[in-house]
Amino acid sequence: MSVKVVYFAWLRERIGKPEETIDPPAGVTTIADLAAHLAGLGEEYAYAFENPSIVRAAIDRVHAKPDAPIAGAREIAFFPPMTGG
Amino acid sequence: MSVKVVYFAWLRERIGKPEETIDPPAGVTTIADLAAHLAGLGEEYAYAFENPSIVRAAIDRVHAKPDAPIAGAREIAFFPPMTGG
Amino acid sequence: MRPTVADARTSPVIRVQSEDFDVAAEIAALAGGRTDIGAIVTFTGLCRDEGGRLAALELEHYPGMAEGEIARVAQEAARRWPLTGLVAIHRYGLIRPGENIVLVVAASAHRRAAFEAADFMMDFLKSRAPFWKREHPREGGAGAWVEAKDEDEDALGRWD
Amino acid sequence: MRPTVADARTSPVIRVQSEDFDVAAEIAALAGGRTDIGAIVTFTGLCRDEGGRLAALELEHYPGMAEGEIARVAQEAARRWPLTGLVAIHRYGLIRPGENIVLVVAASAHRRAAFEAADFMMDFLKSRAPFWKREHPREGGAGAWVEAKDEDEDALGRWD
Repeated sequence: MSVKVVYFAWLRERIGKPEETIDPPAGVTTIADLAAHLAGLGEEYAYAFENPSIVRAAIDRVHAKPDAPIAGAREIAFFPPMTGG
Repeated sequence: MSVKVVYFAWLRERIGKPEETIDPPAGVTTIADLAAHLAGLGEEYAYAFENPSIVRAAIDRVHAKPDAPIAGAREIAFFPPMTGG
Repeated sequence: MRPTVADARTSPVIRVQSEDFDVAAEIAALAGGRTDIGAIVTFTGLCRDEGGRLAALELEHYPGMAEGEIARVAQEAARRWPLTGLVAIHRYGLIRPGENIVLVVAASAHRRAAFEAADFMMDFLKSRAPFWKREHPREGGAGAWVEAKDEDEDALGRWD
Repeated sequence: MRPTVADARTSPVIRVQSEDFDVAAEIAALAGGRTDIGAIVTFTGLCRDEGGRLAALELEHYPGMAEGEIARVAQEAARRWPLTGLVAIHRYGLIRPGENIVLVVAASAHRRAAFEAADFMMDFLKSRAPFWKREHPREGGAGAWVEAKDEDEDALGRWD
């Protein structure tokens, strides 16, 4: 199962790309699992996810908590706390 | 000591005039005294001041409580609770 | 050259008038050319027809006291919140459904101050500014004076 | 013929755009021709120069999610308060000091609903809508991303 992963703001900058397609290994079933998996993909990912507790996520453009299951997701986003308004 | 007295809204309508000059008798020293004095000036005044607890007052264009002294006032106003805004 | 602009930046702008006002013009006068304003809140109060019952509202006011009382409320708002501008305009005379009655504009570096100052202004204008509304029924005849609501007086307790 | 006017009256108007907006036009679209609106509150958020330090803010957003998330907040506001109209517009891209960033317009028969709905919208937009601000310092160089404030997250507790 492959899924589109998108990054915003400083996560995008640290990882060095706005989006990519990821094929999560078995056992990666939640947002938190996916973040941990991504953090192991290289230095730039480790830097982006160095403080996972402040990274926010969305599944198919709806906010998602770390324990949200990712099965069936088409697009998963990671981004810093929002600063709009 | 004579003082200009002005009326607004239904107090003005009940009394039948927007303003007049009053020469309060001795012993009339507060807003409440003046309201009581006015209430005795005739049927229209009695009607205007029939419920003195809801009548508001101002001395020289500043809100004044019933026990406010009227000595030295140039203009005293009586009016219903305000409904602006 | 543009005195109202200068006034808006230094002290509250207070107007009591029969003419309509222009929200966009008031915002522009307050904020034009400035780079220290982060938040502008406007409140516009309009005349409702109460389900078709009313042809108009007539607003009587106490000239002289109305301006002074609004200015006192505005000065208190400026004392309580760090504002970069404050405007309060209240109309009098005959006002038809859909027309403007009152405008408050509050500007600040931060949004909470702007919201609270505008809210405070409206609560105190309603209960302190010497204006009285009379209804003009669509069916004709002398309409009733609008009665003050206890909830308006109660609302002042929010700011103790 | 004028679809945005019809929309404003029946459901929240949500826009995410790089262009500026016009507060007066949004008020007119919401209220024009109506006689059941008693109160309109607008909130405009503007770019500050932070004491001359900033040349601009750059706003990045998540297209698709931004509109959806603002719409969800607006629907919640419309559920909580008896509104007669609600508009939320959020800009993205490069925004210079003094320029507009965000607009909320809330209309209701009564003033408390309009104030609270606008205030609620801003609290939730700040913490839920996927926008990120980056500073462009006047001195040049790559600016820092603005950090979220705990107080913004804390503010949500006001509405529990």
